Amino acid sequence: MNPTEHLAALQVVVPFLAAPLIVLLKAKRLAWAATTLTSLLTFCIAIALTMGVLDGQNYQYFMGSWPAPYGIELKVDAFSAVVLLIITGASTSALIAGYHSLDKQIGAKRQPMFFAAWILALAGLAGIVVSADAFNIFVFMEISSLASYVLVAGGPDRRALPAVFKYLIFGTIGATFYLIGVGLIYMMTGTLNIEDMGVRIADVADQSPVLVAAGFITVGLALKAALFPLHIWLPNAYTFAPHIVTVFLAACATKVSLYVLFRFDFFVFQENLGGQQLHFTFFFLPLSVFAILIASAVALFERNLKRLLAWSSVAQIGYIVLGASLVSIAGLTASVLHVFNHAIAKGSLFLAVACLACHIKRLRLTDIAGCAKAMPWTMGAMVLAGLSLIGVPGTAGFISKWYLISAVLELGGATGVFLTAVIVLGSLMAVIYVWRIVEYAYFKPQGKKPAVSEAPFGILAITWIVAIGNLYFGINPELAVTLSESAASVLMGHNK
Amino acid sequence: MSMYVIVSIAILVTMTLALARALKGPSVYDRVLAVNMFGTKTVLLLAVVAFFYGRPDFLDLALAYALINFVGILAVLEFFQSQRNDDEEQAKEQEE
Amino acid sequence: MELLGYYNYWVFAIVLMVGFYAVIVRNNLIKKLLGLAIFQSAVFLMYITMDKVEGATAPIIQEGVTDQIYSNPLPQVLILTAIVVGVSTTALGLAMVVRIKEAYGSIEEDDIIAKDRKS
Amino acid sequence: MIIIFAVFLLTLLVITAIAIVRAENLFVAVMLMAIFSLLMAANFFILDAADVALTEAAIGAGVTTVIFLGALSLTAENEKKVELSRGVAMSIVTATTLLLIYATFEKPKLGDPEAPVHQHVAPWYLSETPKLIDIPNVVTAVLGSFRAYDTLGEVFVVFTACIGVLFLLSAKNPADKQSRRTPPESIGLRHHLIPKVVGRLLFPFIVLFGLYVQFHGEYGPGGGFQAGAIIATGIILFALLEGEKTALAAVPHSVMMAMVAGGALLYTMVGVVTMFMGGNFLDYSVLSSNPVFGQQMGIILIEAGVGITVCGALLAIFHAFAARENY
Amino acid sequence: MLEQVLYVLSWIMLTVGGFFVLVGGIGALRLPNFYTRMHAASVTDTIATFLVLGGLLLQAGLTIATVKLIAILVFLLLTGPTASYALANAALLSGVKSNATFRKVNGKGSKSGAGQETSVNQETDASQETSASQENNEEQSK
Repeated sequence: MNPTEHLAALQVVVPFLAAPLIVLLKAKRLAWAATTLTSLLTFCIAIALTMGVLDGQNYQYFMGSWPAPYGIELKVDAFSAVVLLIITGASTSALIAGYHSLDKQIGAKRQPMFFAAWILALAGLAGIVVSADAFNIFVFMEISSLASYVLVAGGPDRRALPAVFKYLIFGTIGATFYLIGVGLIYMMTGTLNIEDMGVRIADVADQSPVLVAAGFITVGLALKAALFPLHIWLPNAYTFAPHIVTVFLAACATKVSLYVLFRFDFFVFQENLGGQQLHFTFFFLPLSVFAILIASAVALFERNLKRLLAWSSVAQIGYIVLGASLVSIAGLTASVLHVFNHAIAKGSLFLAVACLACHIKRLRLTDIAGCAKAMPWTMGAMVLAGLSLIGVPGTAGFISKWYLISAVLELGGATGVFLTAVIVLGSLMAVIYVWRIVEYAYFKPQGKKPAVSEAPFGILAITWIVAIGNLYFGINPELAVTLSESAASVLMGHNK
Repeated sequence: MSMYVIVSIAILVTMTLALARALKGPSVYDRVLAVNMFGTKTVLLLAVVAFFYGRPDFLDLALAYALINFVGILAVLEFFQSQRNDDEEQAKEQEE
Repeated sequence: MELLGYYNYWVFAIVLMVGFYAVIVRNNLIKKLLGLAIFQSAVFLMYITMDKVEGATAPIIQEGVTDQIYSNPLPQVLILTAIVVGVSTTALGLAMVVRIKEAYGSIEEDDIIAKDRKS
Repeated sequence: MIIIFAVFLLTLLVITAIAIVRAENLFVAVMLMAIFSLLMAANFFILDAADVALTEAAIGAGVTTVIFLGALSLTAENEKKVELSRGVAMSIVTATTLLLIYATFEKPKLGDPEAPVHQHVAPWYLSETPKLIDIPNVVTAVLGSFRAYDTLGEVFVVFTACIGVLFLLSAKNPADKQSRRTPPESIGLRHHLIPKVVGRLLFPFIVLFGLYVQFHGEYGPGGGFQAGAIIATGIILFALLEGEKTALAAVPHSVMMAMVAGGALLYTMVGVVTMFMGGNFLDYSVLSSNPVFGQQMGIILIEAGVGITVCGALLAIFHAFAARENY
Repeated sequence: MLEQVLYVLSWIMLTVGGFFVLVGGIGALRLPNFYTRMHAASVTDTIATFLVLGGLLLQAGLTIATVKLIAILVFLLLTGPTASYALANAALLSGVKSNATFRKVNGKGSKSGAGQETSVNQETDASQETSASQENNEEQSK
């Protein structure tokens, strides 16, 4: 067997093999080590895939050797490679941080099950990304959602439970809407392979079931991606989840839904459905503007640190969708770039939160008052990541905002100016809410609480590695930009 | 052919009547009775339809239904019993 | 007979939305899950409806019979998967409801929200 | 003629669905849900989906009802009559229904052999299965070989749900602080001699029937999921009759976990072995020198994996709910 | 000749079976209280099942289907009465009285009544009577 042939399949098979074994492990450290190793292995596979994609290789894999529309096809292109890197990278770094962070939140006996759920969430997310079959995506979406419900429900606060119940209800509705859409398209085309759908849908593109299907798929996936008016499950789920789960999910869960949404829309609908480009823009552009403005404004007044960052995530989804809704190469490049950069920025912010949580029990802003003195390294990383979130030059966040603004200005006219103003306004609000964290941590006197000390070395190290990633990709954006550009051309390539 | 139709219609009507009883109640036991009756009628319907379709090998399904129906009813009874236990204990606690 | 050909799809739409209504309007968490189960079942009905071919029989090939036509196997395979997914979701949701009841003493959404406000 | 029956059953289905939503007593709603499931299954059967009907009956009407009852006995039976934002919901729901009904008019009619669904992929399955895999049940062939990767995913969905339920219900009960009372010994249906005798009599036949469904899946309706659910139902019957403890002594928790993990592992390993033998993942034709025989062997193996996992997972979920009372 | 006899016989059995199914169904809906309704339901579980499946048996001839039909028949004949017995037992223990619902009960008020009955406490005869009378009071008040 030549492993390079099977890379796309191994991305999913490796965690699948590991999950049953991890459940059977009794010792929590052993389970942790096995999970982290598996995650690291998938990360290496993702890197190998990315290198291959950069070399111009196109990974296509037929499950069970059955040819495409009959069997299930896996496919990895530049867009998938970016998302795979984010998923596996976020999972690995969060797990390393989990060595210190998790014990306080989940009892030792329950940890093996928790880790098994983690690895399944990883497998599910990776499975969605590599799959080229519409129904297969649904199955893996369910694996990843069920596993992430379990992960979020691990939070020690009782409020995690209603939050995760809401997450379950919304997630299932979203997935079922997607299933309805896929069913309607299947009914009209007789195939489940996404690319085959794109070919065969041309004959029936103007018929009502296909139009309704487009609506259901878009709404369902927007629900799972927490796009603005459908985001209400997100803030509480992120706030009450165990800290490392927040790192993992904030970095990739919603982005994978966006990935499926873009893929479906650009591969199947846009080239065939009359006026679909306009519909897409008209539907998503206003929503993304609202997402940026309203979610940022809510974040301004939020008192809980984690919920503040969760609201900021809703706003960032707005930026990503804004780029895509322009339906242009520049816009999509900015969009994919922001998926990548935001994952790094938010990942390191939540990692820093996990560091804080090592010694501070509740995470209201008032609780972290004055902690910068005792935890200079943690707060340093948080400030660095916060700068990237704002989009200060020299950080990764700047690059994607820059690309986004130039894509918007390409539109020209009043719309371009207006959208630029929205982006700038959103960034200004980000300045304010990041400043609030900084203000509390550095300039407010410490309360009467017992003195806190710096987080353990392991978790601090991984936080800093990711935080420096913000700087690295800010100064050396070539890799991310190249990937994003080829991802954008893959998506738009179907549009000609 | 026609006799299958007659039997099927009789079964269907009875299913409707059982459903009406399940909706009407009045006691929970009436509803359980109706569900049980509905289940056995489904078994009969499946058996008849299997012959009607000319595929008697699908009788497996009817067998599975009969089995599941029985287990379902016993689960309901166990549920009643556990509730009665709870009530008894609450009553005892109140007496204490 | 013309319209009867669409009857299944109408039932699908109505049952789907009955379930959806229960999910968004009902206050009780178990009721929400029941609504969710109905919601998912409706989708199964849609898929299975499209597999039927007039005059065909279930796609289990009969030996020695040559001129028999068979219904479409693919939607059935998909729905087998979806049914199992549905029951998994329901089970997980119920486990959450049990935990919520233990933590809050209630499974009514407004009670839970009120209790969270207080704390 | 049969289609008219189906129309009739579907009408009952709508009535039942509305009744479920309106019922204020949750127990009644769960009972009606069992009827809903049976109606659904009968419809599936009439629409030629024998395998699906079997699954819906075993999993929908059987196991789901049992799990719902288990959860009900841990929570509350009656619902408070409060409805949230009814007007908005009503308008959303009506709008979506109209949209869906609008979409129906350009759909192919029920049973139309010219429909696009029956043109592209499906005929290939029907014509190639006898040649490539040579088993009569095309559904099993598609499930086990052509789309085996989906089925693998499905096994892991069950696996995840099982872990999730165990994880959630292994947390301490906050109400346990003052150890409110010694829990009643769960002794099964204690006063019921007759069900006990009949149940004991039937139990081996149920398991036997489950095994029949498992191994007959290539020839008739059935397969791993259905068999796993039926055997799990049988053991649940045993637990209901003899009490939680006896059932757990017969199939202890560790065995259930081993089943859940072992089945999933077996399935994945089959795929890995095919990879090492030079095929793609889950390409069973490399398992034997005769590719058709290899396919059949692969399907039997993975069906066994599916059955073991489903059976173990459903049992573990049932016991997790049932044992929660005794905490 | 024999075939024709069997055919006619199965025809008769199926029709009569259908008749009993229908009778049982009507009885389950129309009869005045729980125990009488249970009697009607049992008709469909025993004689009707026997006749319908018997009719199918004669149709099937000697095939694998016969074995399955007999299995179903035995199964239903065993479980049906058992379920009825257990249900009646549970109803009796929880204090559903055969005369409690003889009075004209308003169908709409029944739902809340259903919840009541399961929580009836039957520790002593006295409490049983009081609870039963409470129920009646409630029913009357509606």
